[in-house]
Amino acid sequence: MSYGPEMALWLLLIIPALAAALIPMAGKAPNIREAITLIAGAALLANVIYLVRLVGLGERPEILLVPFAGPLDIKLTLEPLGAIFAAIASSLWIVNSLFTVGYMRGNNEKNQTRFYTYVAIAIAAAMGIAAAGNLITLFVFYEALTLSTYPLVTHKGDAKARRGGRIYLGILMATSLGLLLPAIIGTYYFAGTTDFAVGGLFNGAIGTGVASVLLLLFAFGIGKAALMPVHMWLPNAMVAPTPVSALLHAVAVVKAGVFTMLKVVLYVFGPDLVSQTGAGTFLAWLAAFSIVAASIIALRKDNLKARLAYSTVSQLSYITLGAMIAAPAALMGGGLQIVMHAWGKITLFMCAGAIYTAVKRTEVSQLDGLGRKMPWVFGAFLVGSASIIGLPPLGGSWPKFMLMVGAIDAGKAVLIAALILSSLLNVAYLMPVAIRGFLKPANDPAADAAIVQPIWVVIPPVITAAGAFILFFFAGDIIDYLRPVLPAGGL
Amino acid sequence: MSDLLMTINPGLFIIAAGMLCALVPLHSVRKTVMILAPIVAAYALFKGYSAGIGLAGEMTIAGIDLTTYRLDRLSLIWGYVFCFAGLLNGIFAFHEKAHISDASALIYTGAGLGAVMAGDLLTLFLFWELTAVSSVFLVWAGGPRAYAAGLRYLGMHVLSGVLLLAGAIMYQNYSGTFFFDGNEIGLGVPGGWLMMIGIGIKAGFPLLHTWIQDAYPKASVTGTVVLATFSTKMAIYALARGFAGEEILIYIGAVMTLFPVFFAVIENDLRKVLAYSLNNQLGFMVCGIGVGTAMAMNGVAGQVVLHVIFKALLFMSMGAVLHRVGTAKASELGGLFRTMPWTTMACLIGAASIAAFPMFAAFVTKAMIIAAVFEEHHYIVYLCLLFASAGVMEHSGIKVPYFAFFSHDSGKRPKEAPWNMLLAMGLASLFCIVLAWPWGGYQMLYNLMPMPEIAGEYVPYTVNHVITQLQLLFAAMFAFALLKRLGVYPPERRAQILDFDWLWRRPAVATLKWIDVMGARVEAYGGLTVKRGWSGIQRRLFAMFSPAGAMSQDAPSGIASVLTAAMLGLAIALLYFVG
Amino acid sequence: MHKPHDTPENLDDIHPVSKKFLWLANPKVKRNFIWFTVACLILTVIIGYFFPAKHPAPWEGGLLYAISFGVIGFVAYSIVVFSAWPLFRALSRPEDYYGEDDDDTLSGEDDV
Amino acid sequence: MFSEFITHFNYIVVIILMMTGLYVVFSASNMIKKLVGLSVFQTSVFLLYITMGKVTGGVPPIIEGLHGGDYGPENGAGHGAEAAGQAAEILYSNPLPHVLILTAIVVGVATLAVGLALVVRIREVYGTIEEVEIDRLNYAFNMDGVDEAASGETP
Amino acid sequence: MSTFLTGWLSAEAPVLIVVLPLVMAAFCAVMPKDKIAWIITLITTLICAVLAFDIVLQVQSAGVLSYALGGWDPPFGIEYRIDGLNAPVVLLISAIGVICTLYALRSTDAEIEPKKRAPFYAAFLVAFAGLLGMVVTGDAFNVFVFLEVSSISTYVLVAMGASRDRRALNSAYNYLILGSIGATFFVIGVGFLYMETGTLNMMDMADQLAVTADGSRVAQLAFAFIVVGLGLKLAMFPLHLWLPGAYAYAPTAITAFLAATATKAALYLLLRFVFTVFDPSLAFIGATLTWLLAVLGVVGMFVASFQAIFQTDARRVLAYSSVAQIGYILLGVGMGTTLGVSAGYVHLINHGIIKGALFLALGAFWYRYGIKRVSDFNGLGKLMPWTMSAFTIAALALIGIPGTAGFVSKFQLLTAAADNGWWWAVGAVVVTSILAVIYMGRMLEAAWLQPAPLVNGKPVASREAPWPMMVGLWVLAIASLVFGIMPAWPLELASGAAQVMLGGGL
Amino acid sequence: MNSHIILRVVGKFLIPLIIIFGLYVHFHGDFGPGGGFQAGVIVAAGVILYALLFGLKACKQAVPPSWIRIGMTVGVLFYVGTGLVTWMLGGKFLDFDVLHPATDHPLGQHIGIIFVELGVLFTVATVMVAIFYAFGSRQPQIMDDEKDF
Repeated sequence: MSYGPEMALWLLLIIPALAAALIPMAGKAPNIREAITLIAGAALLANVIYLVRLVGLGERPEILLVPFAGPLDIKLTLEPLGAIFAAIASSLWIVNSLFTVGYMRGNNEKNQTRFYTYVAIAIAAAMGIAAAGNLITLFVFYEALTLSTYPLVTHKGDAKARRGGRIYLGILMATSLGLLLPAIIGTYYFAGTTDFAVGGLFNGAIGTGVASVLLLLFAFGIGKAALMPVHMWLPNAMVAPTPVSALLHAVAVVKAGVFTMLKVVLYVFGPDLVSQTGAGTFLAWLAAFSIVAASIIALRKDNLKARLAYSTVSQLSYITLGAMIAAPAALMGGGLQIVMHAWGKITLFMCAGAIYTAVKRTEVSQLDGLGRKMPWVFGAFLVGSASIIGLPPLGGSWPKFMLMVGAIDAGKAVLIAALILSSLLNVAYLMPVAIRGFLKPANDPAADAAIVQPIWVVIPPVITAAGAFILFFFAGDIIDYLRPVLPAGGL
Repeated sequence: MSDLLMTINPGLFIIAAGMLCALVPLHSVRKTVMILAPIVAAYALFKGYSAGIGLAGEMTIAGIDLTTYRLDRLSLIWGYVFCFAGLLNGIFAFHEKAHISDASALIYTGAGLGAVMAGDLLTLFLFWELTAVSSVFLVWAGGPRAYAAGLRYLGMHVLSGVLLLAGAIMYQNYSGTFFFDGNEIGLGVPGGWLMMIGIGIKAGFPLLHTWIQDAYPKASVTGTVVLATFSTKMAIYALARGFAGEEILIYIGAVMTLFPVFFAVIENDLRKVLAYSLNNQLGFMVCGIGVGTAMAMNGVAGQVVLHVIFKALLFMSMGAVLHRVGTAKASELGGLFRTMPWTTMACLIGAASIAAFPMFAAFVTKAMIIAAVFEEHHYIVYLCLLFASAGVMEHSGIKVPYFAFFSHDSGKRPKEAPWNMLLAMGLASLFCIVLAWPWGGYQMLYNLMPMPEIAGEYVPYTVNHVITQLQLLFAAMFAFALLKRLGVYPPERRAQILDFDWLWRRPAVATLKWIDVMGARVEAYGGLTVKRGWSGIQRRLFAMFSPAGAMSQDAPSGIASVLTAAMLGLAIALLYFVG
Repeated sequence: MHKPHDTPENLDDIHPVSKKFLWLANPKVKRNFIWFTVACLILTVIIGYFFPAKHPAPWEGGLLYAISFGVIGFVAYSIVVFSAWPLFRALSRPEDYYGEDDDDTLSGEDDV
Repeated sequence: MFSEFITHFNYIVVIILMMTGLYVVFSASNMIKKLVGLSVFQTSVFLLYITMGKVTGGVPPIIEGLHGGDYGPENGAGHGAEAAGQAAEILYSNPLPHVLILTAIVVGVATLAVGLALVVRIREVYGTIEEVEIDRLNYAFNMDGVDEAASGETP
Repeated sequence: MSTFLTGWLSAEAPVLIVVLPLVMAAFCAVMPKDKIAWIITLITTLICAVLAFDIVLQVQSAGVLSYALGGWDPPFGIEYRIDGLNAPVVLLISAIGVICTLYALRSTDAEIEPKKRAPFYAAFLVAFAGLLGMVVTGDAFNVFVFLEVSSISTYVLVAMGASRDRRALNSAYNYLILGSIGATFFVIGVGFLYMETGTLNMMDMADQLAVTADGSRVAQLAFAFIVVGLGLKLAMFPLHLWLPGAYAYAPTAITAFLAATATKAALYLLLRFVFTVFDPSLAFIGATLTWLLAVLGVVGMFVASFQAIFQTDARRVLAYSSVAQIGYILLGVGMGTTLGVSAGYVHLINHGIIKGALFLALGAFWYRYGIKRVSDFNGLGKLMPWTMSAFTIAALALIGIPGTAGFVSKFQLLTAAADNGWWWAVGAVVVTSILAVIYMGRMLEAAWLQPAPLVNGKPVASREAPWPMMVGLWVLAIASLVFGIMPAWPLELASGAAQVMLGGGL
Repeated sequence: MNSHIILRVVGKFLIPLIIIFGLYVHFHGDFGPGGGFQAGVIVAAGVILYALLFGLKACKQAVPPSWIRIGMTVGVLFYVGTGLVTWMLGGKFLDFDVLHPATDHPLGQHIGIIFVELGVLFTVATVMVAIFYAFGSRQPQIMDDEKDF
């Protein structure tokens, strides 16, 4: 089998899976183990780039992974949205691997081999989600992702980690099995297929009432999207080591959730149907509420990672909001937010990890004056914050813009208030972190004198911060890339 | 200069220079860049305008048509003055070895320039937010005490930006374009109000003004000078471009001219006094825009030019004081003219300019605005403006120089300001006088104005005008002297003067804290309730299903067989009734 | 407290340019400054009376017009200064009123 | 009514036996008694089967002519085929239920044997054959586990 | 005919598969050395498995295998009849038999006194033969005989766990009482059917019932007795009370064998009677399906899942889980639609595999470390990584994680429920799956995430299960994976079974 | 023991008769009521009677438990062996018709039944005795336990 679209699609799963298989074998030799991770990351990225290009040319590579019976076929089909998701997950895997090296060694974490292994598995699952050709495939990889990240969340293994892990697993499994699966079955029942198709599957097979019910099932069933009542797993998952939080809870897991949400709206219901349903409107409002409420909660958190977690909840709801507004521009905003938020938030998490590695501090109030000792880290944090807030010229400003456009296009201009309020709240809870590091006098200057920053916890956040900046200028390309999957209209 | 370069928004040059500054570690290189960049940009503007570039830099990003560069008479005047302000800052801050400040000041300058050169609302928004992002570092350059003020500043500006954006998008949704043109935009279009409020935040509309007095006095010495120039003038430009002739602006402007006067008189921090005075001056401009006649717009444009210069001059002088003494509080100062004569001179010129003494800067333009208001028969507003003029005389014209440099001797003997500051002040002073010089001076300003031919119709230096203006000012000075002599002039006391921001710094924060506390309580209580409920459920479940529970004790076979029989009965009954 | 400094005895500290203007610190000068303003005021009224404006104010011509700006200036100024007393009483607070120099952990929220 | 009682006499006996057996199983705590009840219960089923094998007016299904005879082809021609032929003339009872019940009896005996063996073993290890007692002992044993678990691991 | 055995073996396979273990059981009983008995058992079960596989292939190509015992043609003689409905069960039983025998080599070391081992294998073979017999036979009374043959030997086998835990005796006694009642009910039902139809051959019965049964009280009564009797054998809620004890205290190999096969064989019989002997389109059958099987199935799912959650003994957890899983199967069957029945059937197969693997793994834990309780699982993932991995796979399959066999059958079940409009059933399946996450998750979490306890301050040495245990365990674990990833074969078998049941396949 | 003397004497007479009767029942089973089951029980009854009269120990000497085991096996083997023979003769399992070439008279059936029933006889008889032995042997242990309680 020569290298071609199909092979590349296979490799999408095989490369990380192979890495996951090889890493335990190299468990005794950390350097080899990490080299494997990095090489696999590079190979995967190259592969993804090839596929992204291919998809950009209008091709939709497709393979039948496992010939199940009928609707249960596990098959992969890459389309632009998935290509984008695969691209960010694979690219950030590399950066995060570098960071992981610095973090894990810097903190002398135990069970590092297990850690790398499960990260590789999680990446494989994320790739599967990205390329899922139908709801069943999506569901399969979705569950795989949940399970493979569970050991990562509970990596520390103490009572707190287990409790967090239990909530993590409990909520994600309960929602996916309890709501998502019935929704998929309902979809299959009504549409007769679960294969994704641009414009939706139902073709008028269901009325808005049934569609509303299904949409609600999906929205809450996709627990990874952390819409407000089912968001509790996310803060609890923050017991994980920071690289996990960074990669999985800024990129892979949560983005898998919102990616699924977007896919469901785009390919299962079709934006038209969503915008006609009452549930769509309700969910849009709920997402708006999530955005604001999570921001307010974030404001109250002194623990840096908890604050970031709630910030993530808030930011993810942007995507849900975009999906539920279902106007072309709003969907585009959602798609962009997946990319931009990933780069922004991973920066923040890595900075939090870098700070923890250097000084073992976790609370925002302990960071006074630290910025002067760790200018690069805090600088990166500042840039990441600005991107999350949505300040130009950083990537994060585009999705907000698109969402506003979409909301107004859809005649839901009032929702803009939530976006505006959220921007302000973002300033209020993110900016102080970096700024007090630079401005406020140090709490304990003596302790700060002997800070050791491993190089590999400093460089990755700087890279991603730069990425968040650079992406601002490439938003147009991403938008053009995504345009084929969106309905015509809007911008 | 190639045609291509000419079609690039010159703000980008300065931004690029700013980024260069951020990267270059060499002090001297940075400073050179800081001085050269505005000159280059001004040259680009000049060449571009000479070449007749109207709209340029069109591009399409993500399906949105952008016009990144618009060079017409209205934007040109703002462009020149922004370049000049950048230059002034370059000189004034020459001594300062601050990496971040240099870069952010330049980027801020560039963003301001870019904003006024923006041809569409989206470009405007981008630069608009960029000014916020870059300028906040200048505030924070003021040190730890500027921390919170900087955050508030940033919050306000982000709010301003997103409101503008939201309005712009609504406007786009309505009109199909982001093109920024006053003929089509106004309060009547969807999003018009949002845009105006967004702009109004930056322009310091009443109730939305507090960030100015909050952040500027806390910014660094050099930062304040830059800050005072761009954000607010950019907003004035946006108003002039988009909302000229909206009547409500007249009244907003009138209120803006009035209320700062009262605050300024009781404020102790002289830089804060200047911030209030800035607000008051903006009121004149807003008022002029509200009138919207050609004369008014000319007056506004001219006022902007001059205001940038004299306000910079005043802030520079206060900056020099702060730089040398370490405080700018009136109660701590006094008698500084003994050691800082040149600074004193500059401050006096600035004071005279802002108070609109004949032959000094604001005399011409302020009169134009007032006359325009008068001609449109807004007599009450006219009186307000006159009242405000007297007020200006009070706080900027007399209070600032008097308490800083004269008054009683504080015993402080600071050194004269560094040469570069003096140079910058001198330059500004020169322009303050030149641009109001009756013989050939103010005509230069007229030539810059949006409608020079109409501007020419207004002759400022009539005997009557000069006399009445002098009369007003002397009357004010007389009142000052009299009140001082009678001892009813309020002494300068250190205090925190409440402003509207009290609303969100005190009750709002208190409410938030209350919500926080209540939230914590509710959380605790709710958590406890949930915990209790959950453990209750668990206990019940446990009592039912655990090995010790009712359901799963090892049932004796007798019970099980009874169950079996019961099942049989059930089955038979079912079949009996169904079959 | 300030008395010693008002007399130029420590000339070493004084800037050379300022030495020529030290008279400004003279209490007499300060006290008599009011007469200078009175003189100027009277002068402007007189001149103004003979050079009426092209666009007169709503209140018509004559002396009333000639002194109107002076009146406005004086009254406005006085109002502003007198209003300072009640305003100051109403609005002034201790300098650390907002307590921003305190390092409290909730500062993130204070800055909304 | 009475005639029904007479014609269904066997069934009534079956029901009485069945109920008796089941009642003993339900109520007895003594394990032996319970097994006895079980046996009675099973016996009722045997009776039920035999009852249904009865054909009114039928004779035992034994082919008279062949009794004790030799196996010569000329004599025994009808063993199978003849039996079928004769069935048309002579009314036999149905032998099949009897055969079945023979098996069932064996099964019942085996069950009883195993049951008794179990009871013996139970008597050895528990020291009692009262089910109530044994459940109490087991419950105490289970409870030990529960108590330990309650402190450690119940969710 | 696609078969790989010689013609004769193929032709006689249906009876050989029953007779062989019976004969060998007799041999085993007299063997002086337990190892020889074991070898005999292993060879016998292996041969049976081969035969079973051959039978499945034959059935797939020929449709129905009918074997007239003693040359007496049905309906007069006893007929062994194998079609799409029972062939997979035959295969399941014999395959699990092989695995459990292999497993027993080491597990009996620890559980059975040496002199009792030969009888143990004999009893095992008898139970094995009984289960196979009750599945292959087409004669209703013969079913009863084999049912009792397997049951009685099972009582003995369960009681053999007494050397480990005396409660085994009590459990065996309970099982005996209830099992006998169930079997007696069944035989009463068969008696009534005989009264109604005058035949004992099931196919013949079906023909006769089709003519007369509609509305016949006797047939209804027979149906009620049969359903309740078999319900007891298959541990239908609330007739499951014998099950937890029997599973928890029997020797480990036997627990695995019983869990994987005994209830499944009884379930098969229920399907056979409900769908092929009776006509499922009759009103009273439909009502029974809906109101008895489905409803009790769902109630059982909930109650048993909750019970599983609170158990401390790992085997009891799995035992209650079995009751819950049987609820799934009954729910699928209770739908009465092709989709539902085939979903129930495929879950029957899958659950046999999964539960077998789980119990084998539990036995291995006990064998190595004496672990019985969930709270003692701490660190097992480190101590017995391979065993624990297999256990994990099976546990995930039990929960119904995608990519495992459990998911396939649950998905089928959900689809069927949705198709039937039974959304409440969808909800019930889903919620109980979550409960399954809880009770299995407890074990997995303890095993993988808790540190292993220290003994006298020293870490415990890692000791994997011996290979005979491991082989069977992994075969089942891999099977549950393979059937999850490539479920075509089990689904095909299930649809074949559904065809027999509902497609007029008589 | 002495009080059992009459019983023992009578028993000594009866036991052979019982066994012979058992065999009669068995072989008569071909033509009339009777057969291996009944015969087996009767034979076992004889053995049990012996045990009751002369004690378990003596009985175990007369009919050793090892015989019992073997007897069970042999019984099953007889049964299945018949089936095997039918197989070997080309018929179906337990298809007795192939045991004798006669086609007009079911002689094969007779032969088959006799052997099958013989197997049943062995098995039933030995199982009954086995059960008896099993329970009989227990007694002392229970007595011991009784003292403890």
